Amino acid sequence: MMNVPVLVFASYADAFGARTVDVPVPLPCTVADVVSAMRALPGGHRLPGHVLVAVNHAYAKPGTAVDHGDEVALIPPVAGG
Amino acid sequence: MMNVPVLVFASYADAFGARTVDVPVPLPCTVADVVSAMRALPGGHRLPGHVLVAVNHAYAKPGTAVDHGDEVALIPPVAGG
Amino acid sequence: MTSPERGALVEIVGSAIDLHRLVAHVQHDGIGAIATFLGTVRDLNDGRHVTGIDYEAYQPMAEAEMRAIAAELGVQWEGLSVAMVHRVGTLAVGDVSVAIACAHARRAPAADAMRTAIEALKVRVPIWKREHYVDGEWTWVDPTLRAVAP
Amino acid sequence: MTSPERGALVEIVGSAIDLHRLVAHVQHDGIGAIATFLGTVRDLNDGRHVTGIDYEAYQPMAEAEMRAIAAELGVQWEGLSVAMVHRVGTLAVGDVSVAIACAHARRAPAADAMRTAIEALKVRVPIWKREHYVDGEWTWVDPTLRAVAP
Repeated sequence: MMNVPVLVFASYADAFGARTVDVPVPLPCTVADVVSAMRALPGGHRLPGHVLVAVNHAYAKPGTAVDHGDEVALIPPVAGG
Repeated sequence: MMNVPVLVFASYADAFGARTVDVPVPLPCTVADVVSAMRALPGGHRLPGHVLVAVNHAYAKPGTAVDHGDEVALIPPVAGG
Repeated sequence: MTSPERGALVEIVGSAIDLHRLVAHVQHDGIGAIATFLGTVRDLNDGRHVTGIDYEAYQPMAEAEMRAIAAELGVQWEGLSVAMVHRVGTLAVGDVSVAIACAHARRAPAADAMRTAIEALKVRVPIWKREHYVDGEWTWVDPTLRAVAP
Repeated sequence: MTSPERGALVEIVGSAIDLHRLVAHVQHDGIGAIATFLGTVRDLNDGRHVTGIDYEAYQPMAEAEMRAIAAELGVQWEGLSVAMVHRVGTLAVGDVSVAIACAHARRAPAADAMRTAIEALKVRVPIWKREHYVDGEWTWVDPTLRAVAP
């Protein structure tokens, strides 16, 4: 298992009490694996049923691969403008 | 017959060679009477078949009355913006 | 911040238009969106190279028509704030000829009203323009003779 | 005047947005219309009295998404110039949170692109806002939970 640092924002940052969460996952893995692992962490129960994830600054799918050096972020419902 | 001063703009001012044209009409008369009289004046042949007229800063119909003190203007096709 | 009840800013002006003045006029604490439109003199029109445009207005009627447009927009979109300013005189390529600002609590009315305002201005407000071309020729532009997309 | 080929101006900023800078960026001699949008913090949202908003962005991705939106607009409307700037940090009622400017030879593409840009920004760009209310409460705004007209 590796600890992948995952960026969290807004209400998700409040849920985890941090801006970055170290998530234990085997690498390489998928976006879905990262989200599943995060649900098991303290505060993870506050994530909604569907969570958007970005890998390297682009929206990713559940099956998108995550490996060493990728920048992973959870994207709460956006509200710009 | 009275001389009614009629304001002309843009291409119509070029047609009459003036910004104001004194138009001989009996008063009261109608907008249509004013336009007919203007067609007979020097330059009046350059007016198009349909001419928009404003009376007191509002678009008028051919039957709109024109009397002493009314501000009459011919409105060429507008091109603001 | 100003009150939402203030009237429209409507003017024919003889010098450069300051967009900030229009934005400041329509802005107040109750609005969430401001849509603006700037018309500028472009270097090419109907395939001819333009060097400048003379704008002429029948000022009292032009301002009356713009006030009427603003009033109609305010009926269609309640709570709308409007500013419309048109410049006259000799303009060079790149100069702003007209500026419109529409503000509303929500963005859709602000944007729709802005678009409606410029379309109405172009068909109703007594303003004319004489385009000058690089070859020395000029013409009074007559939009009724053209079939060019807006 | 600048060249029409310059790229889009896309930025997340931490201080007041200068609309003139966006307008200057998109303006060049070939354009005849500039449509702009300003989003401002309003004093009432969903019936609650707002005292201010904290905006937060995932900056590199937000700028990447705005660049992607600008590129897509440029494909849809050839010759379009685009500027999009969003502010982050603590904003008061009346402050401008986002500014967009779209310039084109003709007014319809400029206006349509502006409208498309703000709609795309609101659904794609990773920016969040925490509204503060007069009663001292606050909430992260989640547009997916609401059915309010734009």
